[in-house]
Amino acid sequence: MSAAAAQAQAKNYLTALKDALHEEMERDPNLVCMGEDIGILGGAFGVTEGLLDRFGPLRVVDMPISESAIVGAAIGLAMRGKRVVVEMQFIDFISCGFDQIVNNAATMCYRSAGKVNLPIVIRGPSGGYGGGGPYHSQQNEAWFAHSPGLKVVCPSTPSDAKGLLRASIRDPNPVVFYEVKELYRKRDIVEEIPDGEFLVPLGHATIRREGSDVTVVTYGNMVHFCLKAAERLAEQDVQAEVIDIRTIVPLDEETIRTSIEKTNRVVVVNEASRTCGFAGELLARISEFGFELLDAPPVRVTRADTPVPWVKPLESAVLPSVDGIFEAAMKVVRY
Amino acid sequence: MSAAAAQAQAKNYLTALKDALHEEMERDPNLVCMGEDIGILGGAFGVTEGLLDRFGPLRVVDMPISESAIVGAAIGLAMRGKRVVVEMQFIDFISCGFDQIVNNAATMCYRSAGKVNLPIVIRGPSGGYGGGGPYHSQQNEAWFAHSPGLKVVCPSTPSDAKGLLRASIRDPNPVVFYEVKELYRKRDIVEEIPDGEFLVPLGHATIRREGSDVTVVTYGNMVHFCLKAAERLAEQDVQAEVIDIRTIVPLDEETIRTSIEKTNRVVVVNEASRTCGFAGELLARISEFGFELLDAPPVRVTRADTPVPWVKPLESAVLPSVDGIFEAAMKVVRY
Amino acid sequence: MNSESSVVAKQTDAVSDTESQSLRTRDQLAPADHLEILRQLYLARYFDVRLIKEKRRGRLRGTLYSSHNQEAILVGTLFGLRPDDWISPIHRDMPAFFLKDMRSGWNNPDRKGMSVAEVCAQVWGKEASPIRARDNWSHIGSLDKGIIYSTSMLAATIPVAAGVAFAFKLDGQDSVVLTYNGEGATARGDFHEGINFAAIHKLPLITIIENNQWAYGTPVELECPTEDVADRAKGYDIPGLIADGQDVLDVYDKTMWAVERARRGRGPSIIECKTFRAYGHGDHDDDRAMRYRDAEEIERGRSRDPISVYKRYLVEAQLLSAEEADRHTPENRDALQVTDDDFPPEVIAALKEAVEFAVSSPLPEAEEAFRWVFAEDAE
Amino acid sequence: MNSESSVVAKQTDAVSDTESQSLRTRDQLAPADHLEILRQLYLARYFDVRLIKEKRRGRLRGTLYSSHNQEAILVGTLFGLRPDDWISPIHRDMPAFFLKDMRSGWNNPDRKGMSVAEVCAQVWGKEASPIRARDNWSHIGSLDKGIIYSTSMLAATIPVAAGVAFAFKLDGQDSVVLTYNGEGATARGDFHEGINFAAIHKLPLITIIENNQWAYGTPVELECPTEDVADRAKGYDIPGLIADGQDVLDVYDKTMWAVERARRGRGPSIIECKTFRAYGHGDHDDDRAMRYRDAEEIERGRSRDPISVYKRYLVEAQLLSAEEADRHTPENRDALQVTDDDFPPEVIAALKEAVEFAVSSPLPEAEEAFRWVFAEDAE
Ligand SMILES: Cc1ncc(C[n+]2csc(CCOP(=O)(O)OP(=O)(O)O)c2C)c(N)n1
Ligand SMILES: Cc1ncc(C[n+]2csc(CCOP(=O)(O)OP(=O)(O)O)c2C)c(N)n1
Ligand SMILES: [Mg+2]
Ligand SMILES: [Mg+2]
Repeated sequence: MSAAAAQAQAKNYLTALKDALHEEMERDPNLVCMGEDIGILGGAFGVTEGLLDRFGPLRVVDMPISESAIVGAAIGLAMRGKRVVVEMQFIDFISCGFDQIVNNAATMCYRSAGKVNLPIVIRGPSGGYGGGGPYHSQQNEAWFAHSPGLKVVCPSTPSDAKGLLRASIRDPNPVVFYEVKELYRKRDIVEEIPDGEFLVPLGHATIRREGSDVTVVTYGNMVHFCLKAAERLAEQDVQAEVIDIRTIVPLDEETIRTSIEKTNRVVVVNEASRTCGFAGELLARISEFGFELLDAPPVRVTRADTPVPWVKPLESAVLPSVDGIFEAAMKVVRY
Repeated sequence: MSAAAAQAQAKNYLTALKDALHEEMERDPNLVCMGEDIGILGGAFGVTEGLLDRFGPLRVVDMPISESAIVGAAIGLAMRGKRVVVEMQFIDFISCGFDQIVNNAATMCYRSAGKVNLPIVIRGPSGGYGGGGPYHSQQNEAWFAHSPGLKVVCPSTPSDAKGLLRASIRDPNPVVFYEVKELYRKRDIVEEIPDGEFLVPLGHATIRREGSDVTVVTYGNMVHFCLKAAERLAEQDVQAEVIDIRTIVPLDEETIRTSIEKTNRVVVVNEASRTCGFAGELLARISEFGFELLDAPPVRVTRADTPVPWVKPLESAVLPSVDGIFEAAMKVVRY
Repeated sequence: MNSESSVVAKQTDAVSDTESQSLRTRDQLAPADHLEILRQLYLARYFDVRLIKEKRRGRLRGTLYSSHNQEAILVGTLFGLRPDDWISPIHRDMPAFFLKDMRSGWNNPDRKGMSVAEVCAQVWGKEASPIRARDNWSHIGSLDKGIIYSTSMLAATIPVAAGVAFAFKLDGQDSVVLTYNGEGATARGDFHEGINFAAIHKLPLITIIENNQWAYGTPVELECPTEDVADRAKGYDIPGLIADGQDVLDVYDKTMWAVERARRGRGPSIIECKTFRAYGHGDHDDDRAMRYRDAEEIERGRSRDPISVYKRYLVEAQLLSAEEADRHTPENRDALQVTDDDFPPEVIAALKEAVEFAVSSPLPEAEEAFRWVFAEDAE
Repeated sequence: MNSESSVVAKQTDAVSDTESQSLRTRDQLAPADHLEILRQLYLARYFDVRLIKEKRRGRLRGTLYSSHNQEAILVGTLFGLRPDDWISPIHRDMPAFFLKDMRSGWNNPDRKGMSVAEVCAQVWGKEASPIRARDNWSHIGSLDKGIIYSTSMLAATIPVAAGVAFAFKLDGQDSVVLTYNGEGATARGDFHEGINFAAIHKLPLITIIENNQWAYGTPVELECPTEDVADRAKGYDIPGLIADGQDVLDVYDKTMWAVERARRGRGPSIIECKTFRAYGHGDHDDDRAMRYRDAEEIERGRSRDPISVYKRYLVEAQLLSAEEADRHTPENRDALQVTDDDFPPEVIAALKEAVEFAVSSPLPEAEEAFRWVFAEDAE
């Protein structure tokens, strides 16, 4: 297959991530990947497939089941000039490496007065809807958004997955990178991704759908839910503008503000549990800067304040739905 | 000293906590205390002083430096019908027991469909202003407010310290209990505390100062900052109503709403870093229910989005100040 | 000890050093006990075979972590426990939930183990599950029956089990706690923190390591630096026993030795049961597992089926006739090749009833999803 | 080995088993080396004495975790390192930051250790601190000088050190990493996870355990179940050496043995240095420590001052005359009783200059507080 043909191939979200890793590993001999089952197995979902064969066991390290040591070791490697991509087999297990992330990696630049940069990406599959239960469904980015010194990223499309992962790898700061596992192999979002130095810079939102009646701010899997809700809203002659923030930290407030200046109404949608989730932070910021702009109370659609239960009827009950987003937007528009 | 005399004695915040532990240990033979240096030493700050001598090493357990095992063991004891008070030597070290708290203790009731209750209190000294640096100054309650299944408490006075700790110990749910170490021995807040079955129920805010011009919502050490700011506001003829929420989860929204109905203006003050802190959650809720009530944008005063640096000038720069609260309130009032 | 058990000849120092207590509790087993053990092995195997088939047919949600070929560990560790002892099984141990205290009667409603029906209700995700199917597969428990509820986080249950063991000590009770883990989980901080605490206080905590050579796609050499995983015990000065995980009686003997020691207040032990994972890590991994492990390794690993190892012992010891041994032969065969004819009728009956119950039970109601975040007084 | 070192006679198995390499690297030390070691012991002691006094006078913020009586561990472990080796000291190891690579010349600006002035600037909380005093006391580091920045979380630096060691392996470099921890910190999960990983990959990581018998107010028996803390090594099948922490040359010999082994790719070691904490956990604990430890224990613990132990050796080995040995005698005395007269002039000069620099340096500016949350390109 020629390069041009490869270029033209439509990629799913997972392949986009895999390509990003292969290309960055190729490009930067100082890049190391670490995690459980990433080498011999190629990763629980296959994101790291093929890396071990290509780059060997010193750059693709099958780590023991030791999330804390994995992050800690990544810090040590970064101190010796390496860049490191760490895989959490499920992002839920990040709780086992929590201290190393929030108290060590996150604060290192600050504590060293800028002398130590830790270019570490901690990535892993996240999110519900797959029937994974409390420990295979989390969207726990708020913990890290609340830990100064970390960047937090969550792509919603294959090209963003690739472009944001590459940008995260090249960023000098630790990044927690949420991959949406429900999107890994989703057919209807496959995309042709430009070849070459394709990067999506951190801190830039994108507008997934333009509209004038209500601004819907979201990210990750919820982007697709919101787009579906927007279609249904359009049937009711309500034009929703759907903003995909793409990076949670740093946040592109400007794009949100500009949109609200136009629509004067806002709904925030996020999959995490409600209290102290990032939806709340968005609402707080919008109410700070947008007091004069809003014609209706801002509304958030989130998971209920519960764990994610296993059986389907319960899981569906607590997670956001297209219906719920539709209704929230209608409420805001009708206010 | 007679019982009546003891009753009349003014207690500081620390003694109030110590009394609560002694009285509850005496009252409930199923109560166990665990933590590092809580027995032989009596606790880094002395909160557990005297417990080992009175109740012996099977109920007052000097644990190895193993925060994860401490919380885990507390879960096991609770499964066998014990109540457990766990001390984190500094609340900052709670990160090392994070997984056991958020993924095990917090969710147990839910996962067992209500069959397993875990009456565990995880308590420890928190907060800045003491020059403790990044790891002895944290106010990290938002992580736990974002973890469904945990109650979160932070008293600001000796009587609340005692009454809330007793209520937390008797609560059937896991509670993360933030003690403000700067208040432990603060002279000007000592109080006479009623004897006997004195409890402060969780989920009830209190109004520390009445006022009609602006509502200030806060908790913990910030209550005292806000009261000082309120005095200065009064000099400017601005009457601030200062609400001490006392428990972060569950939140007494009613008291906040009633106050805002009166003042139509609000400032939220919290010591934690800004993004995804509990101040943001308060702002989100207020903007949800209070859209029609507010005559000015809600404002939050928080720590900057940085770790807490060690040297004094830097520490002061990032933490909230009375000045900052005063100015925020003036801005809201003048809007 | 037959020649197949030579793997266990080497024991860590702490064992030989500590006490002279018998390592052959099996000698006290009555002939009926042996037949019961065999029945339990059949039941565990049949349960797994059935789930594999159901899963293939798309009738079950979630991941099946097959216990195939590892059944002797569960039956051998559980058979000698008292009803008041506690356990904490992991993902690969589904049969443990009903095998616990099964000796008190398969259908005895008061026994301190779950019924097969309850376990099936959980697997099928039904309201009748002990946890109303709020969490998946092996994350069930029961305070009444002495079964600790686990999370997914590997080894996180060890400190919890140590806490239960501490409560036994505090209450002056001589019950013990058995906690199960794969060899991979021994790398986690919680493994260390929990066992260290238990060793300091000589708590009655026995950690069963099911060393099936692989942690998902990672071989044991990349999880553990010692020759045997049991060697981890040396770091705590506690016994580290090695059992032939394919030999139910060897597992039984070693367990009983550690249990009796723990009851007498002598503290925790680790028992490494050497075994081999017959299939993929989970059913989703069955195909890939054939690639990251080579065929010969799999062949070798599966070559000592715990049912046939035990049958051979029984026949040699004249506890079973060769004819009886050959009546039902699910052993040494792939799950998909085995049929109902390969199991004794009482085993089939027990599971059939349970599955029927599970299948016909209702799902939990959606409204339940909002309950029990916090304790409800009304309960 | 003099009689005082009898404590080290017992070594864990792994040592005798593994190699025949010399345990007496000291024999290669030149007479000048010995005098340098003595000077470094004096300097470490003088630094601590000075800080204790400054702290008492209220001139310093934060907590002083005195290294008094434990200096031989720092000097003995650091003396034989190469400039390209890395270290990670903990709270009680403040002198380690300037003792590293001090052999390259106390005032050599290119040496791979911090200057005494830099360390003092940190203690005094000044802008000239290597981290501009953004975190407290021992949380300084330097990538140039091979010093890992730690957090407060005990043992959390072990995985980081293992990562540095992995980088050495990856880069084909034979440098080593020395990580320091108290005996109490060995209970933490990170201790296990970090060493387990290092042992699996045979990384050049040497964990020095300063066993001073107490972790704050908790005795070692409640932190560690084994007779010796070094026994933890057995759980990883790595050498667990025991050194007499009061005997700088014993510490030096054991360290060099482990270092050489690590350089040859043979993997990590643990070295337990038996010592005793002379004062409270931190200076705030000095009074209480007299109550939770009894007077006799303290007396016994302090009875073998590392300076006098070393002097006796030097005199016996005729490397120092009795007269020279008696010229400066800060040893065996309470910090507050010791004066400048008790130290050699070069030691006093080194510290005097550093303290003057620190005292006269400016504080960081408040505006800095908002910088460096994230990497700044301009830097
Ligand atoms: C803390 C944590 N990290 C990662 C995982 C993902 N995970 C589930 S099972 C498994 C492998 C377990 O191997 P082992 O302990 O040997 O048990 P086995 O499956 O072989 O029985 C992994 C990595 C997890 N459940 N928990
Ligand atoms: C994870 C964690 N838990 C608790 C503490 C509080 N703490 C600081 S020093 C200390 C005792 C340390 O004892 P040890 O490791 O023996 O070192 P030593 O102080 O005796 O040199 C404790 C409990 C901490 N720093 N980190
Ligand atoms: Mg395994
Ligand atoms: Mg110590």
